[in-house]
Amino acid sequence: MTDKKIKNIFVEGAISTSFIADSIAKHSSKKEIGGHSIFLGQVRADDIDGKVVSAIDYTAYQETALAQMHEIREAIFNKYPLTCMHVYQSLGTIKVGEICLFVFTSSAHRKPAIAACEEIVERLKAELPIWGKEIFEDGTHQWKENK
Amino acid sequence: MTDKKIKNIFVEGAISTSFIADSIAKHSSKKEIGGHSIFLGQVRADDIDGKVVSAIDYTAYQETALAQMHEIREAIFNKYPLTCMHVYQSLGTIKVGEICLFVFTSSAHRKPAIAACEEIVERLKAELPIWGKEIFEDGTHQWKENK
Amino acid sequence: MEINILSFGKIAEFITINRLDTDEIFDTDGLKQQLEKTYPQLKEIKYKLALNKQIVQKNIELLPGDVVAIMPPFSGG
Amino acid sequence: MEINILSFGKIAEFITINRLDTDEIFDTDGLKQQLEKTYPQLKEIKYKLALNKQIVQKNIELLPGDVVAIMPPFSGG
Repeated sequence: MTDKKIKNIFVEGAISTSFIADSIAKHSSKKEIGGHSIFLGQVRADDIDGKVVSAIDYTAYQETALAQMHEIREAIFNKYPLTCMHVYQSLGTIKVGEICLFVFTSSAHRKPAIAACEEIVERLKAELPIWGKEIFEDGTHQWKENK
Repeated sequence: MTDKKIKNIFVEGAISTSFIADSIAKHSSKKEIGGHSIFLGQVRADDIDGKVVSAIDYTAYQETALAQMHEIREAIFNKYPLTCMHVYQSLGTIKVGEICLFVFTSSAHRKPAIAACEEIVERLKAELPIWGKEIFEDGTHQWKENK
Repeated sequence: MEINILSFGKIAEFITINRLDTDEIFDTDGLKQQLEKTYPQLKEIKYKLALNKQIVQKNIELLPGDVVAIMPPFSGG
Repeated sequence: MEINILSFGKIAEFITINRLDTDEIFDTDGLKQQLEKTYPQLKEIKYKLALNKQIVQKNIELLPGDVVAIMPPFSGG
């Protein structure tokens, strides 16, 4: 594992729909692709004991998260015949309704793309040192925990 | 089942990435959504005995396909706690690299959105009377069959 | 009895009639036999019928003016 | 021995030190005991350590200058 192979997944702020559209469009030249699978995480206005979430503030232990993501990437490429795999996680304050996670896999056939995308989402949530602080409308907060 | 409930899924020509971006953006006001799952079918330059596919020409028995899709939609909404479900299938000639299918599900949590999206893709391919004619670069063709 | 015929996909390349006028066919099974006699290529294809837009699951009686679609394996998506 | 400390998430709200200078800690298990004594709230959290950016799976010896991260349950995505 060399450092130069490690790809960054972190973006400051919300992920825009135009960024997602551009990412998809870039794959039109890859003629061997037959299917794309995409997962998007969106910040939800959770109601917790009468307090409503208005935003999530994301922080990460970035270098460790990127090394961990690198391992996941290698495992996924070994397991599934993917053409492409892209992962973007927001950092900073993401408001309700905005996109904070974008996982994108492509393959010649649908099944590997779909299975890989789901596995990346599950592993990312379980294994990457990233934390979401749920900010309530009244300014108080609580720390999110992934199920 | 009344006719007015039946939604159209067919679009003439390829599905543009800006259309996909707009569809995603429309969901930012739905504050109860936590995850979106998207599947995109892209026309692949399959090499069949030395002949390369350059486009797929899609036709459908539209009314029957829409009635069948309506049944699938109802079954999926009964099975999964979805917020939204959108399906678009191209008709006409779609060139290699272009998007011909767009399935989009949203839910409060990731698992229903992901499972529903995959099930819709599988059922659509198996149950909807739609046909893809693979046009080779030399102008000949063959009829696609879903596996 | 006159039946309206719709053909799709590769089947539309050899079944090009729009109407079938016959006194020998009473149900979808009979129609299939008749079609396979006239168009032997049909026997090689796992086709399905739709009767008045509903996909046929088992043999059904035909009535004058019915619309029968002859559909090769699906390949949408 | 001087160890560098990084705290994240809700743990950063009560462990605010950047460095720990002690002659009584030799490994990560010892460090955990020490931290839980000083910060009893830590016992309520399923935290993990990372040593020099690698997530700690089992007890590891500490060396002067090591960087130890104290990480509450992850909630990315």
